[in-house]
Formats: sequence, structure tokens, C-alpha cells
Amino acid sequence: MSILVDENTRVIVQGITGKEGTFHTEKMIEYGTRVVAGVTPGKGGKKTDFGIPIFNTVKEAKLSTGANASVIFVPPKFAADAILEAIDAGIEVVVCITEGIPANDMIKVYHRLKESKTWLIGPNCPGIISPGKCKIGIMPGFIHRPGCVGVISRSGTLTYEAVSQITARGFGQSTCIGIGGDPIVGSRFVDLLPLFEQDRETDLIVLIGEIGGNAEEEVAKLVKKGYSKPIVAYIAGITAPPGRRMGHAGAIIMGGKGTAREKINLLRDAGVTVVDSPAMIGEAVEKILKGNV
Amino acid sequence: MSILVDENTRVIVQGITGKEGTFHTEKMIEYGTRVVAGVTPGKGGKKTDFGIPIFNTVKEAKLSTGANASVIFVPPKFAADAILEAIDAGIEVVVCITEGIPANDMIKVYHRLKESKTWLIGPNCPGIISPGKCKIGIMPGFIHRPGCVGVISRSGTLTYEAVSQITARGFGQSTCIGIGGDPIVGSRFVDLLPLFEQDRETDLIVLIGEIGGNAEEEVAKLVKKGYSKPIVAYIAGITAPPGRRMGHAGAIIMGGKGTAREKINLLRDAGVTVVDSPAMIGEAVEKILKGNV
Amino acid sequence: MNIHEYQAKNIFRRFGVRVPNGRVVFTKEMAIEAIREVGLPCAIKAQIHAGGRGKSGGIKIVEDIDEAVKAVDELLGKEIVTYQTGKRGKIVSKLLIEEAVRIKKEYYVGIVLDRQKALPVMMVSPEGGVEIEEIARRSPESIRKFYAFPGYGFQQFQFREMTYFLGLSGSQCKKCVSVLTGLYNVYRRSDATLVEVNPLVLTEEGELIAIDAKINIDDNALFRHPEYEEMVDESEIDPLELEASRYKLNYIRLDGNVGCMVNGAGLAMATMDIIKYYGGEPANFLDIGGIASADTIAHGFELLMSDKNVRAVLINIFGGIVRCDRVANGIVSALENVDMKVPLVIRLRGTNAEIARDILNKSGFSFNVCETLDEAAKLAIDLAKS
Amino acid sequence: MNIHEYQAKNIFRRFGVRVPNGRVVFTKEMAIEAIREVGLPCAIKAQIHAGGRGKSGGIKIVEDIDEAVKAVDELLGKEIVTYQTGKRGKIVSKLLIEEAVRIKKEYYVGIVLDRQKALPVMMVSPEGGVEIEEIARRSPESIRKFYAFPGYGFQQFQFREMTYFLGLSGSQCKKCVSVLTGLYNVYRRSDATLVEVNPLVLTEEGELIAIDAKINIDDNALFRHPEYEEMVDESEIDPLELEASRYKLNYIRLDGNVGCMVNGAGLAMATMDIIKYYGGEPANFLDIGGIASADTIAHGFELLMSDKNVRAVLINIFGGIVRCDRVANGIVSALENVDMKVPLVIRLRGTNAEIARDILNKSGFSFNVCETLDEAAKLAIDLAKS
Repeated sequence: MSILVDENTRVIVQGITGKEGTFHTEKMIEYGTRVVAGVTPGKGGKKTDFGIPIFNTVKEAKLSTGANASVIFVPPKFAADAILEAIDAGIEVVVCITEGIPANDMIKVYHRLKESKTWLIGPNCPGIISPGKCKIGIMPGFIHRPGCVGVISRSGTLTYEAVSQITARGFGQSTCIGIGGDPIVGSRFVDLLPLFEQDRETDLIVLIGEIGGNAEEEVAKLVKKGYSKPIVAYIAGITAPPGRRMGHAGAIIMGGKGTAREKINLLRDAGVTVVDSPAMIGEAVEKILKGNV
Repeated sequence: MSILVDENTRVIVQGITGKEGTFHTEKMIEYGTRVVAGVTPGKGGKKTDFGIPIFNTVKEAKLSTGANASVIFVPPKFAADAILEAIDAGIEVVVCITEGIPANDMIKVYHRLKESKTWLIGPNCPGIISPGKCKIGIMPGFIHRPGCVGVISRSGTLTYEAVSQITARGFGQSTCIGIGGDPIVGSRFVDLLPLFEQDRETDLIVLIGEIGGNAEEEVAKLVKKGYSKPIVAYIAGITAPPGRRMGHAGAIIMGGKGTAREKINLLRDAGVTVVDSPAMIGEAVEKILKGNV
Repeated sequence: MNIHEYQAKNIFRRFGVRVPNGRVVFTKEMAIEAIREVGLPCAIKAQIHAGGRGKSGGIKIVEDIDEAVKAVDELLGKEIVTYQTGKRGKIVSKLLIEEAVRIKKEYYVGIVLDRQKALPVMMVSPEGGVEIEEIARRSPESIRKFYAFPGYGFQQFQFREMTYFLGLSGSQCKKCVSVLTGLYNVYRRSDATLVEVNPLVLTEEGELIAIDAKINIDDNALFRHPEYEEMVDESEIDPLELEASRYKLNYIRLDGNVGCMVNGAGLAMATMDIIKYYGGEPANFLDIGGIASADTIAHGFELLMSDKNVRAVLINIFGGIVRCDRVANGIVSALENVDMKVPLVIRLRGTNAEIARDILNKSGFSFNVCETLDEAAKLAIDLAKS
Repeated sequence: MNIHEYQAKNIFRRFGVRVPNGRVVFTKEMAIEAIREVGLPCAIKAQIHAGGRGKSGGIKIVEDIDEAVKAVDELLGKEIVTYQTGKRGKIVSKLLIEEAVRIKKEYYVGIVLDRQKALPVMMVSPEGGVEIEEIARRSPESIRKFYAFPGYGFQQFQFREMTYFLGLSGSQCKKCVSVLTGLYNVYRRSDATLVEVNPLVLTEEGELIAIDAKINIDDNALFRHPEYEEMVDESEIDPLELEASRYKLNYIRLDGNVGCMVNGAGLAMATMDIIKYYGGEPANFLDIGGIASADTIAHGFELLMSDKNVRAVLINIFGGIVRCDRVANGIVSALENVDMKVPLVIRLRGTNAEIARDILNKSGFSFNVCETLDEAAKLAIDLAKS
């Protein structure tokens, strides 16, 4: 098993004819993802070089191909509209890769999303992968292997680092999700943790947090109330100076709130295994899975 | 019993120091309604001639007096804001008497309302009365008497006509509600009918509809699915010319839809007793209640 | 509030929606000058507030100047009767002279408030040019509805979906999205309850142009739009209805002979209905408001007496908050100033109804005072017939 | 994007929020002229982008001209260090000269995005004049939060509730509602992520005036606000950070001696963290983006070499979509053009990492190539110390 996406997931690529869209569509197909349609307004009726049919709207694409997921490679100005279109078309899982969407646009998306049945991953994220089954996003597929570790993360390359540590120790992943680094994301840690809890294949969750916001504080609360699977966490940004933005819009500490230290303390207090160094993630996973804790 | 309001209802009057607010507050108190507070921004801390304390905000009024209902006598420009304030303060039953609120303002109110636990009656309505227990609104109290007939209506004086026919035949009312004549009202017939169905004291419902909109069509659908109590209905406007507005913003027929004839046919088809003349309401009620149908 | 086609088109222009080049004229001389300016062929369109104008001969397309002059003569100052005007029709005092465009395809676009969802709904159809009700009957699948997002209005993707549903492609798509955006902005920024373009046309030259334009403004929101007050065309309103509106009375003139004066819109409609039910014909709808004062009653009488068709008057007042004795005094004092030429049937219900009957009976005027609505309606009908 | 207090106040004026009469000056001469114009007493305020300016002596209230001249001398061209500037501080090149107002009461008003509710939140407190964090510590009950309605923003009743919570009464209520409405309009129409007034003051004369003004704009929304681009004050930005931003590199200068170059913000923070964890001090945050090209790598090297504190450089690249062999080639070609004066530790992971190691080893440059993050961090720290 896995969460949200699997070998039956049928994917639409929104913005399939753009540079990023074209490139990553190819990579996804290579990985084995069932990319069934593309959407680019005005290019409906054509096909990509790979023979994927292009539609003008998500609704048409869904109707013609039975797609249940979409991935968005649309420029930031138009990305929120693309997400709303996918929600409105009833797409079940929408992955938005686009970085740089205005916060006010995401406020609009967020409240519409919460009234819908759609799961939105991102924006500003690497995407979601269930190794060996389906990859929707821009992560390097080859570092993953099927297995029992669920990975959720606010970061991109740091997630790859964590995944490769897990793989290097001989374990694999059930599903890996980059939730995105923006202040407002479609799915938060606490939205996704229950799915991992219910997934029979997932035995342990690796959670990569960072400074800013209160996503990790929410996790601490959730776990304290009772969470049935072990969590290994790493929180980036313990050295980050206050009031400065570290790449992500998300990675900023305002007035002493959302520091790495506070997050680490709360998570530990709730019973989460928080490692001190990003190099220790694989080791901690191994210890727990081999029962050496 | 009764629905929504009873002898324990504690009422705030929003706009208590205005002309209408002052007049009807007096009438409500005379009827026995427990008016516990008034709200007029800027006059907080004062009292009315009747000794009712005035507050600046609904939240303060609620906090100080434990009110659970409010009635709004605020000019149309500011009335939507007053409704939102009452909803935000967590008032359970809000009655808006004000006529002439812009439709766009009511769109805003409506969607906020549906996310809340508040019941809004109106706007542009006479209000709600549970005879002998509580009157919130501008209807003449004396024509009512406690009894087993629930009354819901889109009209004002026509409701009084119906009520007085019922009373004249020796019956009384459990609760009478004027839902208001505007295109967008807080509670529709179909929202309230289930409450009457569950109310042990209500044996029969009198429903006064009119041309325009599809409130009566919704009722026909609801009843067709199964409604356990008899309904006597009258639909006003069978002589109204198309495309003209008959007083209420609601009473307008657009393009053949929402005519009285269509509504009557649908309701009869669903099993509702629809009378042909407004003078026959009391008689029809008597027939059913005495088992002479 | 209704505004004229030419006024609506001026608003469209402000929001970037293309309309044909045209001029509004009030006289034959102006019309001929305008026709020369606009060029031939052109469209000559009666500017009246009533649906169904096209079917009733209110719009003429003319090819040459002779035809044009003939059309102007046939329209200006003449009466047009449509299904919405009643028997009396509307006198045409304004014409819109517009360039004729070469039509390739006609579309329908309408924006109204959907009461059930409490949201603006946009309806589009590639089968424009006939009334939306007819499209709905003939090919319901050719109409598609789109709902606004609460607080955020329509989204760009929805305008794109509409565009593709209309069957547009290539460079026309952007133009269409821009027209639809413009029309929604008209709706939103005007506090409109209706914006309708039928037809929106694609010309042979590939342009999208609104050939017709209809806007209704939410009367309740007019306080936010002082710019619309000057658009009111009082000549369009029945003089009696105009006078009524000055006294805040709600009056609509009909074709019958039983005048009605009632407090409350629902009861007023019910009173009309019962007259009809017993075989009579109501002469009007008249709601004097929930509270019936001597003043409003007096103005109501004046209105009823101004309608020469009225042969009997039925007053139906439910005295609720206002006591019936006061209403009776109001009636009596009003009658002292108004010359009532027709029989009067009065039915008062509610507080102090019996005292009221005494006041009326002792007033010296001749009334027919009734107890029930049934009785009152039947009597008024009989009196109107005799 | 940060803007200066004086720029924020100009925006406030446009939205009808009162601010003190004042002028921004760049030289001592201009300052003295401005003081004469504004009058004494007045406030002399350093215009720098950093919080904590008041506590660090960046704001002076002066009573007479001698004091004023002294204050200008003490500020203009001088360095101010606050808790947000880092050790190096900020050089003051602009002063805001403002009339002093007679303060009766100080309030706090702030609008920010609440990430959890995904809504703008307005925070108000009658305990203004100190930092919001301090108010929150000292008297949390004196802060009240109000959330906007999705799509509809804040409502009038909320502004009233804020006003009464602040303890205003009488004629000041309307003024306060108008100020709060204005501040929210600033937030909304500017696509701001922060609008803060601390203090908003009630003067002895009964006026409400924003004594301080802070606005942060959402960088992602700048495309909607070309008017803000000219407000960028490049002199406020560390020259290296400014250069970095020109190459779309994400660079923040810190005080340590281990230079870092990493792809991805999370991995870059993690790299800083591990350096610290093993007792070292990172010299910077540098994210060259998810895709590391030869070009971005070359610019990254230039940045690191411009920081004289850097004693060793750690490159940590996770080759995912981009293959490590290409990254290695990029590093080699970049080094051919940049004069590296300090030891270099390179860790490449991901696709073709082994080929990459070969390329680096055979390049002729001296590298320290590491396998794990642990190893790389420890080595870089050691090299920086020696």
C-alpha cells in the first residue's frame, strides 16, 4: 500500500507544454507514472511528442481520460487559478510544483480547498512519490525504493538527503511527500500523518521540518494525543538568524516564535525521536526499525 | 413546545435606540418577551427608558446578559454588518426586520451563515412568535393564541390574515415565522419544515408562498420525499403580470419560472392541501384538524 | 431599476466590452443625421423598458435611406405592445441608431443572481439570438451555468471554460475571456441583478461585439451608485406609478376595473387573486405599506381615482401594530379631501376593528363595510359590474 | 520586501491614515532645514531596515536646535546595531525629521497573515509603544486578535469591536474605525504580509496618528505592484546579498568562517546546522537553487570569495534531476575563472556521484571530496581553523 497515489493513479499535467512541464512529464513517464493527459489552454486537440493528448481545460481532460490526479507546472501568476480549476473539476490529488505564488492567491485557494474533497500537495514542493508505483513531481526517482518508511517534509533537497540515507541503510519508502515551504500549503503535516497511520505498509514516519510557522507544533500536539507509529524528525534552521528569510517564504522566524529549538523541544516532549544532525536520520530509522532503541 | 424561540429566549435588540427599535422593543416587552439588552454603537453604558442596558457591541451584550437571540432594526446600509456581528457573537436565533438590504450584502451574509450555527430569520420579515411565550418581531401579538398550527410565510400582513383565520376558528399556533420576501433569506421553508416536523406541539403547518423564486418548489420536493405532518398552503400572485415586481423583491416572475400556477400544481402533486382563495385557509385547517377531510 | 439599451452599452464601453458604433436620438432630424454618421446598412432600435421588443417590431435593420426614414417614422412616437407591457404598450420616444455588423455567429451570455445558491450565475450558450427561455426549451444542453466563488467572484479558469464551451478558438479565446471578464465586472461593480447580452456576436472580421445590452440594477444598492440615478427615465414609467413612487407607495397599473388598496405586498396580491377568483378583474396592485397612515391612504385614493377604468374600490387593511380605529379615521379624513366617484368597499381586520366600523358607519359617507375577505371581494366585483 | 518608515508613511497618507508632518533627509544641511520647517520639538529617526531601532538609539526626540544638530551628527553616516542586523550593523544614510506630537495614549495595531487559519489577522492592544512580543509576555489579555472573512476581508463590526477594545469613546470611535479601515486597505491593496503601527497614538488634541509605520510586501506579489519596485533601497541591502539576488541566488551573510554553497534552502540550513553542531561557524546561507548549473556555481564561488571572513568552503550538492557529473564539470569550469584562496570541501550525492568524484579528482585542482555530510562538515571546520 501507500498513501494518496499508487499504480492506478492517472495523472494530468497542467502546463504540459511549458519547459518544466515537458521535461518532468518525460521523467515521470520514464519512472512509470501513468500520465494520461496534458492541459494547456489553446492547445487542446494536439498531442505532445510522447503522444499524450492535450486539452484546453482540466474538466475536458478528466472527462476524456478518467484522470484522478494532476500536477501543476504553471507560472506563479496563473498557478492559483490552475489549482482552483483542478479542484473545481473534482481531481482527487493535485500536486502544485510552482514556486512563488502570492500569499493572497493561496488564501483563496486554501478556503476553497477545505470545502472540497481534493488533496492539494504544495505549492512550492517537489511532489509526491510512492516508490515503484507512481511519481508525481520533480524528485529524482532513482534514490527511492519501495519500503515501510513514510516521509513528509517541508523541504526539497533535504528530503532527498533523508531518503537516500534511508535507502542506503537498506530500507525503502511507502510514500514520500514534500508538502512545500510556503506559508500556506494545501496539506499540512497533521493532515497527512493520519493517512500514514492508517496505511498498513508504513511502519515509521520521517518528518523533516524547519524554522517558521507552527506546522511542527501542530505535530507535537497530534502525537501527544496519541499516534500509533514511531516518528523520526529533523528540524532545519537551528543556526538561522531571527527575522531573516532562508530561501523559503516559510523559513523565517518572527519574534522568537517558530524557532528550531522550540519545535525540537515540543516534539521530543511529545515522544518524537528528533535527531540533532541531518546526517543522523538514516541511523535513527535503522535503530527503531531493527528494534535497537 | 415550539420551535426556535420560547419562554426562555433572551433577546438583544440591535438598533434599540432608533425609532422602529424603540417602538417595537416596547411592544415586545408588553407581549412578555424577555428583552435583556440593546446594542447601539456609541451608546454603550446607557439604559433605555424601560431600563434595558445598552451595549456598544453584540459580544459585550451577550457576555453581560446571556442573551441567545437578537432582533435587528438597523437601516439597510448597515443591516448586513449587524447580522454578521450577531453571527460572529454566536447568537443562536437572529431575526432581521430591516427591508431593503442589497442582494450582494446578503450573499456575503448567507455564506457566512451557512458555516455557523446561527438561525437567521429574514431579512425583510415580520419576525417569529411562539404565542404566549415569546414574540421577536413586529407582528401584532394579540391575533395569536397558543395552539398546534405552525405557520411559515414569505409575507407579512397576509400571514396575519391567515393567523387570524386560524384563531377565529378556535385554533392556535405553535410558532409563526415570517421568513421574509427578499431573494436571499437566511432560513427557507425547507430549512424550517423539519423543525416543525420534530416539534411535538405542532400538528399541522400553514405555508404562505408567493410568486417568484423556487422556495415552494423546494417544499414540494421535500414533501414528496416524505413529510409526516399535513400542510395547508396558499400561494399569492396568481393574477400578477410577468416581469413586474409586486412589492417584495421576491415577488417577480422571470421568464415563466416561479409562477403561482406551477407552484400550486407541484405542491398539490406532492400532497399538500393548496387552497384557491386566501379566505379559505382557516376553513382548510379546521377540516384537517377535525378529521373532516 | 431598469436602464435603456444605449445606457447599458455606455457602461459596457467603460468596462472594455465592445458594442457597435451608435447614437441615441429623440427626433426624426437627429435620426437622419445619425444614420448619415453611422452609415448604412444600420439598425434602428426603439429604446423602451420592456422585454420582447424585437418580436413586436421594435428593431429594424435597414439597407438604404428610404427604408431608414420609413423605419424611423414607424417607430418614433408610436406605441409598442410586448408581452411585458400590458395592453397599453409603451410610447417610443428614443431611438438607438447603430452600425450593422456582419454576423458570423451569435452567442448568449447572461449573469443573474441564483437565489437558491445565493451566488451570481453566468449562463452562456452558443445558440444566441433567441430568448434564453426558448433556448432552454429547444436545446437545454446548449446552456451551461457557472457559479461565482463567494467573495471572490468568477475565476479566470471559468471564463476559459465558458469560452471553449462557446466553441471559440485561437485568437478569439483571449478576446472572449476579456469580454466575459468585462461583463462580470459590469455586474459586480454596478450591484446589478441582471446583465444580459443576447446576442453577443462574432463578426465576419473576427471581433466579439455585444449587439444587445441589458442591465438591471439592485434598487436596494442604489445608495452605493449615485451615478445611476440620472439614468432613470421617468418617461418610461407609467405616470401613476411614478407618482405613487414619490409617495413611497407600491403601485402597478393593470387592466381591470376593481381598484384595490391594501397594506402589505402579500395581502395585496392575495386581494387581487380573490377578485379574480370570483370572476372580477383587479385594476391595480397597490401596497400602501405595513403601516397605513391617513396620509398614505389619501394618496392611495388619489391614485385610484386617477385611473378612469376603476368602477369600484376595495380597501383591505389588516390593522396590526396600527389600530383599525386610526385607519378608519384616516379613511374618513382622506375622503373629505378626495372626490370619490365610485362605490367603496371597506374591510378592516385586527385591533379595534369594531370601533373602526362604528367610525365609518357614523362618518356620513356611504361605505360598504365588510367582515370577511370573501364578502368584500364579491361585493366589490358586483358593484364594479353595475 | 522591506520598505522604509518614511515610504510606509507616504502609503498610509494615501489611504487616509494620519501620520506626523515630516521630511526625509540625506545630509546634515537638509536635516537642519527640515528641522526648521517641521519645528521643535521634533523626532529624528534613522531610516534603516531593521527591527529594534528604537532600543539601539536610532530614534531621538530633541527639544532645541543644539540637541537636534547633535542628534543628526550622532546618527547620519553612523552604524546602528540591533538584534536583527547582526554584528556588522547598518549604516544610516537617511533620516526622517518629524514633528513631535503630544501623546495622551499609545496603542498597538498589527496586521499579518495567520498561517494556521490562512487568513489575515489584526492584532490590537491598548498597551502600545513596546514591542508586541513584550506585550504578549507582560499582559497577553491586552492583545486581541480578529480574523478577516475569506474573500471579504474585515467587516465594519470588527473595526468597531477593535475600537471599543482599545477603550476609545465618543467622537474618537469614528476616527479609529477609519484608521483601522485605512490600515487594512493598505494591507490588502499592497499585497502586504505585514502592516504594523506601534504606536498608534491618541494625541492631547484628540487625534489618532500613526507615529511609526512598518510595511512588508509579499515578494511573490510584486508583479501586481510595479509602484513598489522603485521603493527598493539597495543601499539597505548587504552588497553581497544584493549581487546574489541579481543572479537569483539566495544568499545571507553571517558572521562565521565556513562558507557554504548548497542546492535547496532546507539542505542549506541543514548544512549550516551541522557545521554548528560540530563546533564550527557558518559564514553564510547560500542556496544556489534546486538545479545547480555551472553558471550559478561560478557566481556562488565569487560571492564566497568576496567575504574576507571565509577560511574554508563546503559545497554540498544533492544531484537529483541534475546529474552530479554535470555539477562537477560546472565546479571545475568555474574554478578556472575564479581564484580560490581557501581550501574546498566537496560533497556530491545523487546521480552519477562516482563519475563526478573522478572528474573532480582528475581536474588538477586540489579538492577534498567527501562521501557523507558528517565527514564533509568536520573536515571543513578543521580546515577553517588551521
